[in-house]
Amino acid sequence: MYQDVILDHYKNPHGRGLRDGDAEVHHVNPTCGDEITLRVKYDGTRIADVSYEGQGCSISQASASVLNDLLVGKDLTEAQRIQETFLELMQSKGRIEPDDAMEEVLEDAVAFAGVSKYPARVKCALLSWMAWKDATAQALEADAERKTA
Amino acid sequence: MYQDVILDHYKNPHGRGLRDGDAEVHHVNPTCGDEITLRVKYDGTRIADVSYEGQGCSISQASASVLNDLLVGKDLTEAQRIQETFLELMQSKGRIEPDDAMEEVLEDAVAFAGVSKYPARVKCALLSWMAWKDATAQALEADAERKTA
Amino acid sequence: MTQLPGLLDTEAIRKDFPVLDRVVHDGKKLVYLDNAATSQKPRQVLDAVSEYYERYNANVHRGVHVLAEEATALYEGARDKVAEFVNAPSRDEVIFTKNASESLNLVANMLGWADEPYRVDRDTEIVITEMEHHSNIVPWQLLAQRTGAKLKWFGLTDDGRLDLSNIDRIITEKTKIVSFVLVSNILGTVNPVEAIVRRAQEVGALVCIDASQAAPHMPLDVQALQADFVAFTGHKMCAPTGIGVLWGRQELLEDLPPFLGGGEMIETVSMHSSTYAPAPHKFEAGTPPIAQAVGLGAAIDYLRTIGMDRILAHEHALTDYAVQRLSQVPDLRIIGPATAEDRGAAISFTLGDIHPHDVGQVLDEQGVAVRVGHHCARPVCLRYGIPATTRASFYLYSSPAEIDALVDGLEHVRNFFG
Amino acid sequence: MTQLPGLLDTEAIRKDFPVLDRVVHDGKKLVYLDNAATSQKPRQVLDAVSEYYERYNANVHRGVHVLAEEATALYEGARDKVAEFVNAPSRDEVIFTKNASESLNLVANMLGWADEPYRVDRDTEIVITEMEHHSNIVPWQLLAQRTGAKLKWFGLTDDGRLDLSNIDRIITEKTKIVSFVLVSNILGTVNPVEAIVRRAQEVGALVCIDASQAAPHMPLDVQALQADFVAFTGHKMCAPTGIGVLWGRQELLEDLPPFLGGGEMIETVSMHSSTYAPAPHKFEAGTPPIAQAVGLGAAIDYLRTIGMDRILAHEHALTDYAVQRLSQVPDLRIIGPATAEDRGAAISFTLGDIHPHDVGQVLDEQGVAVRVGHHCARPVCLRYGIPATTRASFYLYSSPAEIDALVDGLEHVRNFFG
Ligand SMILES: Cc1ncc(COP(=O)(O)O)c(C=O)c1O
Ligand SMILES: Cc1ncc(COP(=O)(O)O)c(C=O)c1O
Repeated sequence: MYQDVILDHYKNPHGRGLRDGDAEVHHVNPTCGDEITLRVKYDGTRIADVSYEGQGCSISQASASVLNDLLVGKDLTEAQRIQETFLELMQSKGRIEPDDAMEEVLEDAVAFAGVSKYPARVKCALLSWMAWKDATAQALEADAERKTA
Repeated sequence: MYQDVILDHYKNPHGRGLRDGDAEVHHVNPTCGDEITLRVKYDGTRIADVSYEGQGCSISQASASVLNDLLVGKDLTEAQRIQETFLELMQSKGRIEPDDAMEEVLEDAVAFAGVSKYPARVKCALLSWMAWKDATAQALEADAERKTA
Repeated sequence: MTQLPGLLDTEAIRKDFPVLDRVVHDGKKLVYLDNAATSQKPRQVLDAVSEYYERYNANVHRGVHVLAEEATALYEGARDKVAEFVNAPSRDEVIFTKNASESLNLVANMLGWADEPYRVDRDTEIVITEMEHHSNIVPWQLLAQRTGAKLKWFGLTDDGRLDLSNIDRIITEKTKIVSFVLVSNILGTVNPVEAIVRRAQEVGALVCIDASQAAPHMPLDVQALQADFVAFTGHKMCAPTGIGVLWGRQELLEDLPPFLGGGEMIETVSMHSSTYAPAPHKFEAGTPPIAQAVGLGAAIDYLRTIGMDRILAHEHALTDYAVQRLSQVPDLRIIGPATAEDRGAAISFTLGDIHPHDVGQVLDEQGVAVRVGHHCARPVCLRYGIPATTRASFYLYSSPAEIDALVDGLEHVRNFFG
Repeated sequence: MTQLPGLLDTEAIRKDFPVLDRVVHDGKKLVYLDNAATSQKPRQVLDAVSEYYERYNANVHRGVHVLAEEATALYEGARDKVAEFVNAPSRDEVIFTKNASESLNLVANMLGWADEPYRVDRDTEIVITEMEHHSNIVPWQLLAQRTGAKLKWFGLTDDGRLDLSNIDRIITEKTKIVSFVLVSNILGTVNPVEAIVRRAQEVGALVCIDASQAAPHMPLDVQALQADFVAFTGHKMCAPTGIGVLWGRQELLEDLPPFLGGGEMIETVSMHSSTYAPAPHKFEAGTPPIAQAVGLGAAIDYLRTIGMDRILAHEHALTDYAVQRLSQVPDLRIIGPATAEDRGAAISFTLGDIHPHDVGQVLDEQGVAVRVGHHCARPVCLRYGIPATTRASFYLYSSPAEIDALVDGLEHVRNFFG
């Protein structure tokens, strides 16, 4: 399961560190204590930044780095499609062999296909993605409130 | 376990019915619902009567009948020795083969030796004997109180 | 041999159950008619349990090593099987307990510690019935004592059915919970779920069903029952001892507080406070009965291969036959419904005034194993003014020949004490 | 091969444990070092359980047929074995539960519902320690929340021991119960029972000891401990899952109220009220884990044949060796006592800042099964400022070669993430 891509991201995480954002969330994986603090910054519907700080295993750390690579600069709808595809892959219990179409969407993240065989580790891989989803929902809500106010 | 002696006592119980007494107790065997109401009547330290009424299985009914036979007319000390010997036999899990000496003490009650192999039934056989012990303790107490009063 | 419509091929089935080959009392073939107390276990279940220990045994959850992952998959797989078996909307609604008694206590305790609108307290009422097993009486008595709530119950008709004539006075706006048995273990009665559930829903009371004598014997569908909780126990349905089930509606399990505290049921713990895992784990403190859950899963596979419909038909045919044959035994009085209609495969009776203990003992000497006593339902004995009953109860491996052996045995009992 | 004084003949012992022959990940021999989570089971225990089901299975108590009498004798015989194993003054002091967690919850609930002088309520205090397993924290947190009692605890020293320096301020006249672990499952620490019991007795507080990690590994004598309650769990001591024990002093068990209500725990039941059976039955509602108790009895026979003293010596030698070898691994920090002195056979550690999940996963790929995480003792991780630990834990079948495999594995982990 430890693909080189994963180890590379773990050792040299992309976009790590907390920067300015529209919303911040803190998520914990109770089974192993992995933690992440994550902020999203939107520019309209475009993701301007995803910044994060956390502690945890190589899988959760590398996954956050890959997320940053994949989502920053994307439009929200596109980002959601990526997130859903990643979720689908991680919940596949090793039964999905990523094809070219999936690789097109997930890029480096297809390296996590092997992790999906290990139920105890799937939550690690999903930690930052769940945090991103949550932070995005909060940012959108805050934005909506601002507009109606 | 159903010796003829037991069946005889069951079908023709001796001394059954409630008569005048110094103390009365009501005992129940919760595992099967056997019940007995038993009275003792003392004449000094001599057992003048043991009368009883109850419902239950052949073992508990026959045992009360045998008790009446054995204890009425005996002196308290002697009765206690009989009760203890019967208790010992019933708790033997079938390991005691009554000898002549025991038969001398227990008479018909040796027929219950076989019952001691059946843990679920031992309590049935002991029901009236425990009731007698309890009633006797109460009678003695009442007597002692009367004397000190 | 007696041929009845709907019978299973018991000769083939019996080969799966090693204990049924036993002889007792110097050569008497065992006739096991004590299935309402506990069932026997097929080879398939024993093998699944042994295989679990011999190849996969590890503590479940949180492990990253192979055995821990495999053991977790087997344990959680058993939960899937139970969910399917009872047609649960979600696998997360299936809680593993140690037996049906724990399941019922769990419900009582959840409600005692719950917030509104579920909380049972001084001004509220609990409804049960007079035919409950002690395990569905005592937890409610304890809850009533400890909260000040009032305990009410449905009485019984002379023919062993629930007397629902005053249902609107028993289940009222004050009622928080109605808990009743689906199939009585002493009377054999199958209760009219719909009428009770309808009235409970009318007043907004929760419904808990004790399905301990139903799950082993008939198709069980928690959605069709429309109950809020359903409890049953593994050992009566071909599974090991040490495992029970509580099914509960998801929203309720989310809202209700935990009962036992400890490992596995938490989300995060500090010395100052803790938060709890989502159901079902919230209600499974400590290392669960892992091998026993695996065994229950195997039992469910076994039962479903034969088919719950076919098991029901088999037992119905046997019960019909047994009721007829028993009615011909002089002085025998059936306690409970007199026909096989709306009736499970447990038949209680008295025999003149021969005490059940004596009936049971003399039957045993002939190899016929029945249960005698109160069957953990003493109020029923009080209701019918009897000290106890003798109970014969059947399962998928029971045969008409065994009922014949019972009837012959009873003849012998009568002669012996006659 | 490494020769250490006091080692058992593990080659012979391992033949009794079928699972130890397993290979994982395409040909890696299983090195099972997760014994603090659960132990493996010897053939002798599996056979006893299978034999129970194949020959004797019936519900216990109250039966007059052969199987019921035999099953009862086996079940109650297991109680005798447990009583002897812990040197209980009376067999009636041994309560069978489903696991140690239930045992500890049972104590907490008894005290919550008790009359004076035992009752835990608003003006009283409960004392635990910072190294408890969640199963000895959460039940007391729940009790404190539900009664208004105050929960206090002993902190830990830097070297993983209880800080008893302020014992007189922590255990006071208000303390009703002191509950603590005999051997920590995360730190390995063996706690000084006498000092705590002495102070508790001074103020008239009850003492409950969590012996889950002691009972499998060393002689246990409840009289010598002078505790009021001792809890442990079968699955960690070669027995099946689904069975635990609570030993309690007879007078207390007589005085304290029941917890779970149901069949078997009653004396007599009417719809209006019930009375309860004497202990231990008062605390065993419903059909007990019969086969699991039989398995626990067989496990005790197995352990006693080898000898608890010799098992202790074996594990002590292994622990000594392991502590030494692990100390030589660069960046490895042992969380807990640094030597084998007053220490059980569970060793937690961190490895640089490689996350325990990664340590465990890479070890697993080499066949070495360890546990990683909080080990249900999160407050310990908080105390030492670490996210989690990797834990290796040994048992009577563990060998020095397995410790070598662990150390080699850790070398590989370091290279992999280095
Ligand atoms: C110290 C300690 N206490 C309590 C427990 C709980 O035991 P169980 O999970 O069997 O209830 C454990 C094991 O997990 C333990 O190690
Ligand atoms: C109707 C009913 N409810 C509850 C129970 C309790 O089941 P258990 O003893 O497995 O807890 C039984 C069985 O004894 C039963 O027949």
